[in-house]
Amino acid sequence: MMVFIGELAVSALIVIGAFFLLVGSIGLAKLPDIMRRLHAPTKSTTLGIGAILIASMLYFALFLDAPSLHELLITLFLFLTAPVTAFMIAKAHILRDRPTQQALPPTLCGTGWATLHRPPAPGERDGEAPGAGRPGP
Amino acid sequence: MSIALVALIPLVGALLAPLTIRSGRNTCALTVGAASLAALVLLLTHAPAVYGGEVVREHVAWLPQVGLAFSFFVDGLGLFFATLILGIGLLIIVYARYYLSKRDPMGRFYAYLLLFQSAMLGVALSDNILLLLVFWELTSLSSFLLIGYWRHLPEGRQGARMALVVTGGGGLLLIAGMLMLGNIAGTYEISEILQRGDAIKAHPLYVPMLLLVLGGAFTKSAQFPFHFWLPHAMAAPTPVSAYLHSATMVKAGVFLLARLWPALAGTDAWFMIVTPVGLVTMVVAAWIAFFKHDLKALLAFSTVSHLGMMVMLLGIGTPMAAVAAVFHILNHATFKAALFMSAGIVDHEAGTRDVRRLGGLLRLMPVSGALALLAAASMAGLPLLNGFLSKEMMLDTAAGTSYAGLPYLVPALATLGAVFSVAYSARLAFHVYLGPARDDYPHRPHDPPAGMWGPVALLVALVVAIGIVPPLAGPVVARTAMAVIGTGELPYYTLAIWHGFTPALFMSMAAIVGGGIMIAAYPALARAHGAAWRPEAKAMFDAVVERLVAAARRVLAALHTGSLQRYMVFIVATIVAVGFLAFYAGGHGPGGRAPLPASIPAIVGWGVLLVASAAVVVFHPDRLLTLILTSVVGLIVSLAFLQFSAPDLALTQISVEVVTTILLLLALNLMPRRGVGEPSAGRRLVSAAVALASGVGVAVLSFAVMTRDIASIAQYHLEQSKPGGGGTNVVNVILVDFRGFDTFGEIIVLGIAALAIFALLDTALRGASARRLDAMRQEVESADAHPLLLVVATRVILPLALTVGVYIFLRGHNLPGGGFIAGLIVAIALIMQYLASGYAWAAARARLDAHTMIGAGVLVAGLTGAGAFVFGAPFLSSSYDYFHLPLVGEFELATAMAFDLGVFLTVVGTVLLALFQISRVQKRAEREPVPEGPMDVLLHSGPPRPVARTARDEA
Amino acid sequence: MSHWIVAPIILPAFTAAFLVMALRHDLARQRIVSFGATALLLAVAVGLFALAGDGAVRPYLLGNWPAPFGIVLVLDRLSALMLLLTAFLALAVLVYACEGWDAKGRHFHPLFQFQLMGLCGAFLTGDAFNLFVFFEVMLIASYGLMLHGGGAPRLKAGFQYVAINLVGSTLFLFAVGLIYATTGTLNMADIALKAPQVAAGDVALLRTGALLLLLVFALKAALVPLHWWLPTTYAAAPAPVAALFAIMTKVGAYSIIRIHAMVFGPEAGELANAAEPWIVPAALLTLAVGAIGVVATRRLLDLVAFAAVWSMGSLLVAVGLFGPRGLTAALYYTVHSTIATAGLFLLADMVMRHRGQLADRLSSAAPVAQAALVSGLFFLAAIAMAGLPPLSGFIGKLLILDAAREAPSAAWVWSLVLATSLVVIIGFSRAGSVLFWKTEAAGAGPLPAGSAAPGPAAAGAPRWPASAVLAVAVLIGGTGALTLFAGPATATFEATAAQVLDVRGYVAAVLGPEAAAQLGGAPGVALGR
Amino acid sequence: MIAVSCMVAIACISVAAVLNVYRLAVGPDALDRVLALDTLVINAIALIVVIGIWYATAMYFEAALLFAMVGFLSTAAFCKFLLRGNVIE
Amino acid sequence: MEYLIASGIGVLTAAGVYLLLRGQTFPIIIGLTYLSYAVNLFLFSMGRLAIDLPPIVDPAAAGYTDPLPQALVLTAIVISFGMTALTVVLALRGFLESGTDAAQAERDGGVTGLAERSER
Amino acid sequence: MFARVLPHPWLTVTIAAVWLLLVNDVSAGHLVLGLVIGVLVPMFTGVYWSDRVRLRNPAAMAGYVLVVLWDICVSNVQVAYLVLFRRGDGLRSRFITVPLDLRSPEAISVLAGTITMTPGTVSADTSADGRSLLVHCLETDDPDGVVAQIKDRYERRLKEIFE
Ligand code: NA
Ligand code: NA
Repeated sequence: MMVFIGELAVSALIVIGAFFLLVGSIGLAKLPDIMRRLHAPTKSTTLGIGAILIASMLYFALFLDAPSLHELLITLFLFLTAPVTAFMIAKAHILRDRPTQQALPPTLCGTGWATLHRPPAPGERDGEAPGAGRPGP
Repeated sequence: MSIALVALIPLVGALLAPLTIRSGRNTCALTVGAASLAALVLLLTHAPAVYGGEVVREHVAWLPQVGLAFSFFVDGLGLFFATLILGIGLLIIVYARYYLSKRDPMGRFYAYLLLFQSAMLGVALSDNILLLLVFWELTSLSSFLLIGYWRHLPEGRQGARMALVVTGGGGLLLIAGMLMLGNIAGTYEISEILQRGDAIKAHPLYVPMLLLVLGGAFTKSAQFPFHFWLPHAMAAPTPVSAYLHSATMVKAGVFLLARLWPALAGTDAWFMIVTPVGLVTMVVAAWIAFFKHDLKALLAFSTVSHLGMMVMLLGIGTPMAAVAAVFHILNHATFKAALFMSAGIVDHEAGTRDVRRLGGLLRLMPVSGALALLAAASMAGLPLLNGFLSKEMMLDTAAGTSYAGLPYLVPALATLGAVFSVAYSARLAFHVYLGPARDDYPHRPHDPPAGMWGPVALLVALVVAIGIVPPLAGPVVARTAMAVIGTGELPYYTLAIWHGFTPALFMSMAAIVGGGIMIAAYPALARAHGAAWRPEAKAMFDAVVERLVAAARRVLAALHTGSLQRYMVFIVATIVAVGFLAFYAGGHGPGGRAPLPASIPAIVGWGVLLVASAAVVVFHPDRLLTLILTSVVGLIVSLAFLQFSAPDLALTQISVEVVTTILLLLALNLMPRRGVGEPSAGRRLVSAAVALASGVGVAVLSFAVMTRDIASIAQYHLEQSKPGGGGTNVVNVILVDFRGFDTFGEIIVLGIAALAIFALLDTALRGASARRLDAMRQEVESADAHPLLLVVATRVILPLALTVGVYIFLRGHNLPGGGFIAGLIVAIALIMQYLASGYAWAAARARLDAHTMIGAGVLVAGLTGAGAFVFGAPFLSSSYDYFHLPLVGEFELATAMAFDLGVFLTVVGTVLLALFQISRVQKRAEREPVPEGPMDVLLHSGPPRPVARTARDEA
Repeated sequence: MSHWIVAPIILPAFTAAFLVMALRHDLARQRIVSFGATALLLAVAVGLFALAGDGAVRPYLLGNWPAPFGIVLVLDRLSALMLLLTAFLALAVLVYACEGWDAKGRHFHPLFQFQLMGLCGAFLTGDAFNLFVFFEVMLIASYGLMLHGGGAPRLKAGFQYVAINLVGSTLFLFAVGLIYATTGTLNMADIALKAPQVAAGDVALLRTGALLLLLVFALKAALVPLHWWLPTTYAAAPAPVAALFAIMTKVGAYSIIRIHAMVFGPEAGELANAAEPWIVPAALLTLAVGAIGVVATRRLLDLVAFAAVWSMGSLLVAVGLFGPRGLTAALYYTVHSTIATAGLFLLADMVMRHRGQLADRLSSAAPVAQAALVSGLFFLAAIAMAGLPPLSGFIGKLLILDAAREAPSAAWVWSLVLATSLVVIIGFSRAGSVLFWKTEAAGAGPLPAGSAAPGPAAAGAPRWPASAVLAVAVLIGGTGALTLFAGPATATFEATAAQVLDVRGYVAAVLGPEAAAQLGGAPGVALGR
Repeated sequence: MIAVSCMVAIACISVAAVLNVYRLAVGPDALDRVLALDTLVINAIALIVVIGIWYATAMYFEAALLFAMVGFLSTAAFCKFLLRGNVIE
Repeated sequence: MEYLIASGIGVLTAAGVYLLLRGQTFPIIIGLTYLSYAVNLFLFSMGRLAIDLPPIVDPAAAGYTDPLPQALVLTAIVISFGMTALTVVLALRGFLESGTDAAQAERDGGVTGLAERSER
Repeated sequence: MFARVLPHPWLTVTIAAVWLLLVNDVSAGHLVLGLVIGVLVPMFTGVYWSDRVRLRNPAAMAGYVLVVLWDICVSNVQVAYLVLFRRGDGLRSRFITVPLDLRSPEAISVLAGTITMTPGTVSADTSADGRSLLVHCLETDDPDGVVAQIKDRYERRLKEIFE
């Protein structure tokens, strides 16, 4: 019985993980613009992998008598890196896409968004480079 | 050794000449004269033996594998020639001392001249046909130097080159001929070859061999149709012309025919080839000589004509003809050398050698003039002079010779040659020396110092002496002719002025009459000759060479276009072709190994690979896209390694992929981001065909291999990995132990790559490269060079990644990992830091001396390997043991780990050095100041503040 | 097992690492250390040459693993000869380079030492994959050296050199892969042992591997149609590097001898002499292309480079004859061609150094500095290269022609060798007469369009340091010595060729007499260990 | 059951990979492709883990770990390239 | 599986060769990278394919794949990395020096020189 | 002194833990080794992480982690729904600006990371002065609500932990 529950849990986690991975990739393929596409893989894949990693830990602990937690490390690294990836892609997109720049909300302080902001330099240009983000009120 | 010394002494003289010239021209001339004299004396010590019927031989091994030896011998022929060379050489040395002006570098002249003399003596005295060949080519080389002695004259340079090409080329034929001859005869020693004439003549390769040997001889002796080079060699100083181009070198071809006469002559082939060549040369050259205006050219063509006569005589192949040839060689040497020197005197005194501007010199320089007239008369074959005697013998022989069933052909042509000979001699006499004295000379000629006419006088004395008392030459001619003919007895002949009313006498008289008519009719003949078309040999030769060069240039321009694209097509197509041919040469069968079933992910991965590869081919001008696609392929390759039980490879591929991508991105930033596609459909097609063929070939090969089994040496590695190498990861044990030497080489490759990259980029901030960097226009850039999230994530990931690196390093011996992968991980972690915070900021915080890392890595690995020497074991012998520490427990230490540490250090050093160097260069291209790290978002300050600008450059 | 066998590899490696670590900012000391190490290398090479002179094949088991499981180095006459040649050349070239070339960029000396390491490794190794590794060491060091000093033409030529050689390296791996796949081993002796035993159905694979490997070596040896890289590279390389590269092409020739005359030589069963039909025709083409290049070029460096191609053609003709006499001739020619080519490149540098903008263009200019000396040396080197007596090229030519006598291709070999010799003579005589004879008053020479200033007058040009002249003189003296002692030298090469062809002896020494017995026939007379 | 779920997972991941390749091929922007590559790497990590379960071996774990740890750096570098041109400045 | 690997190697080779035959340095470098993928897989496949038989000595292992080609491939990967790095830098340096990334070698009057008067 | 040897004590602990996870073996030997590495590695990397991170309230971290994990699960389901059952161009996506009270870069990064991993939001940029965070919402009509939720659910907790 225990074995069955274990198998069930492992199997379920594997399938769930795989499902979210698939969803992430579907989102990547389906969503119409890059900012929206960014949502799907960065989230779904993390949970997808997370579930599969838990399944792996369970499986090794329950069935192979080789308890291991090192799968946590993969999760750790993915959690550390996925936001960075998304952040970088978003920044690059903002820089490269004029309509997106226009759609940006203002910041709530004196400077623009970091990607676009050109700090004024004494003796050089007064103001900002073309396409710089607008400072808020 | 004394025979060899005869040839060597002048060589020593040649070396001394440039040294002694510093002590003055007389010292120099005396030195070289003494050398020649010494050689002559030494040579003549052999004369008694030779005239006693002996053949003196010497033999020192040189290259027995081919038959080349320092073999020398003196027989009648050799003695005769060597004496001629040295005797006339001495006269030339004296003559040249006065002939050369103060501006001419005399040391060099004598050096070349004695070099030539040495080579020529070698030709005369060699008892080995290959050794003879060596000296033969040396005469060509030294004559090249002598003809080009006056380097400021274009005629000199061109004449020298032409002579070298013709005679050197003939020498190449002779190489082939001599090798064949030696092989046919079974020996390369001349004295033995001469014994085997019958066997040689019966050999099936006799005719081709003969043709090659004759090719060598005819070019050297300027025989028709190779006669054209000799007149152009007259650009040389007159002593050179007198020596090389009348007395000695040009006679080398004749000498060769005489030397090999017993072995080669007497066959139909010999007669059918040699006789007509000589005959035609004799007639044609004499005809040309008659019309030449340059005194030396006239003499040169007359020389060619006389050489033709000698060749013809030797070609006839009868002993009598050979005697005539020998006698004429002697006579010709005397009168022709005298004439050349006289021409030099004329040139020297009158300031011109143009026959049309000369005349009546006998009155102005009576001594020289008289001597020259005597020599010219001998050349014409007038009685009481030695030229008459040998010409009579020639005509006599010719009269008895029937060629191809035509009994009158040879005599008629011989007579014609004699007519022309009289004619040009008469022209020389009448148009230069006789007649009224002219007063339009550049400066008034008079007799030169005795040093110049003395040698001429000596020669003319011989001319007259032999002419009046022919038996004086008797022993010489007899001994020499005996040597030419070989073992046989000499034919009956007498050296006498009067032989009765022989056909030769009538032919001779006809010649004198005919010559007289010709000189009388000279103006008319010259007009006719001037009007007629005649082949200009030099122009033709030049045209041939120029065409050769032009054709070569066309071929070269068509082949070596400098286009790597074309080179690659040739290379890859060759590889493919050879590969296919090799495979289809047979020996293939179906494999017996059962294939593995394909899995879904494998098929998907395969599909991804296909799509990415196809896309990269189509979209390669978009270089960023290319890199992304390449990363995809790298990912698939890593997965393939993993799928097929190669975790180490997968780990390596994953890490290498990242580093490579960053490296390419770094480079791409400074290079055009878009390439141009291939505009030519033809080239696309060719590329595609070659690519497809390579792909198919490689696929077939790998499939064939994978479907068959073998036993490999790896079984040993699997068995010995743990007990012998102390590790369970067999791949790692192979890398650091079984085949640690490969790895040692491999890290050195990395280290060298780093050094080379450093050296390459070290200069990138100077010159054209720096200007280009300065002029680079950046695209719109983000203001945020060091994004916050990246920086903070790196703060955590860096230590963790280093930890993983340590882990991968330590486990490598037993589980997938090892120094290389660990090194890459650590390098990647550091790159991440630099990428996040910027180079300047990060470098300012921790100095990573990549050079030292690389050097240390190689040294650590190498010293670990060399440590085995201490135990008397070979390089890289490893050792391991298990240790126990409280708390930590049992652990293993292996020397292989120290080796792996070297690997690790080198990898880290290399990656860092490469990337940082590029980054350093990039800095020059920055238009805007790069914000200082670690991050650009300003958090701690209240109001916004501008980024620091001043500190950006120096860090 | 003499540990000295590994010394030619690790000595330069340690030297280079030390130079990088400790002396990278001190050129003067780098020179001293580099020279000392190279001189030591020469001493070691002489010692090893003497050692190998007893005719024994000496394996050196790296890591003390038995062959064929570990990597072995093998010292035999052939490897010892190549080591000696390398060290001799290296020392002369290094002396010349220290005259100033080494200061024109970074890391000359470490790269030079690494290059030596790669060369020595390639000559010593008895393992097919290890040969690949040393090829790579040698090549990548050569890339670094070739690019030493920079400049756009050199960089462009360098890219071609690198790209083409990378194709070669890739091909090497394909070939070694196939050989491993069919024989299951990498050790050369073991491959020789297994090659005749390969299953009938696998022969095609092994043959493909062997012939692809031949192409790799042919690429290194600049055999037409794989020669494209050589003229561009050699002409663009710094002079001492081009001189050192004279040995690089010989590595290709050496490898063909080692692998295709020995391992896949007469005893290789189905594969016996598989390379034989390919080499001679290609070598004859090489002769033709080289000669065409010599007569066609307008620049001295190109001329010398094509002469190098031509001389590789001659050498490979001899290699392609395969028999003992062919190999003997090939070995003689290898030594000759290496020294003569190197000497010519150094001389070309001496000639062009003081010609200003004209550089090595074959057009008249002011006389070069120390014209008598330089032109005299050039004349000798050209004689040696063109194969005229009395220098070694002539002896080499005799040996080759003699060896080719019985070959089916004899007529072709003879005619092409001799005909192209004539063309080369024409090329050299034209070049020499323009460079040294057709000189003009200082500074008055016609200049190519676009050049700004005339070359410096020879009178004002500095004299060549004795060391540089000595380096060149030693090389040319080497060809002289090779001529004078042609008999003993050839006897040595004969013994070497015989040893190469005695694959049983090699196998017996490396793998033991029992293994050699598997090859059938009587085991060789190798004395081993 | 576990085996079946592994097969399902492998199938899902394979389909996911195909979708990634679709995005990779279609783009339209370089960033889309970078994102697709990043997602492909994550799917690869999952595939490795699932196959580890399937074969009941921990041998492939480090490969997954390495992908997770360094794979993102390629993505970051591509973005940095698009943001600043110079990747390491 | 063998079909997939063999054809995959073939495709990589073909793509690599095609790029190698372009006239600019960058595609050539990419082509060489593809060729090195291909040859690494090829060399790897010389040990034949095996699934889940990593060459890590383990008493429980069902068998091992051939470790030797793996070691060779590893060496080859490392070397090709070094080569790639150098080639990239060389291409970059050549571009900076000459302003073009054409893989054309030129040397006026040299092997590829066209217009210079003939000397006699 | 302490700060030089142990610039980031929590990092040392993390590294030791990571080491144990890596070797997959909790033995005394590995604990010691892990700690040694945990001390040595930050000594080297410390130069790149000059500001010291103070965890004011480590205990609160556990709560935060649980909240975030839960939100991740929820967000995944939400996003899955949106991806699978909504037309992509029908999604009401927009950027919003989240004003930041957090000042430490680590804290801001954790917040930004959290936002990316949780319901329908991705952190896209910061303002140049670090006082605002640009967030992209996949589907929302109520930007202010999202901002409020972020500030309340995450930023408040992070402020407790870090500042
Ligand atoms: Na890549
Ligand atoms: Na690669």
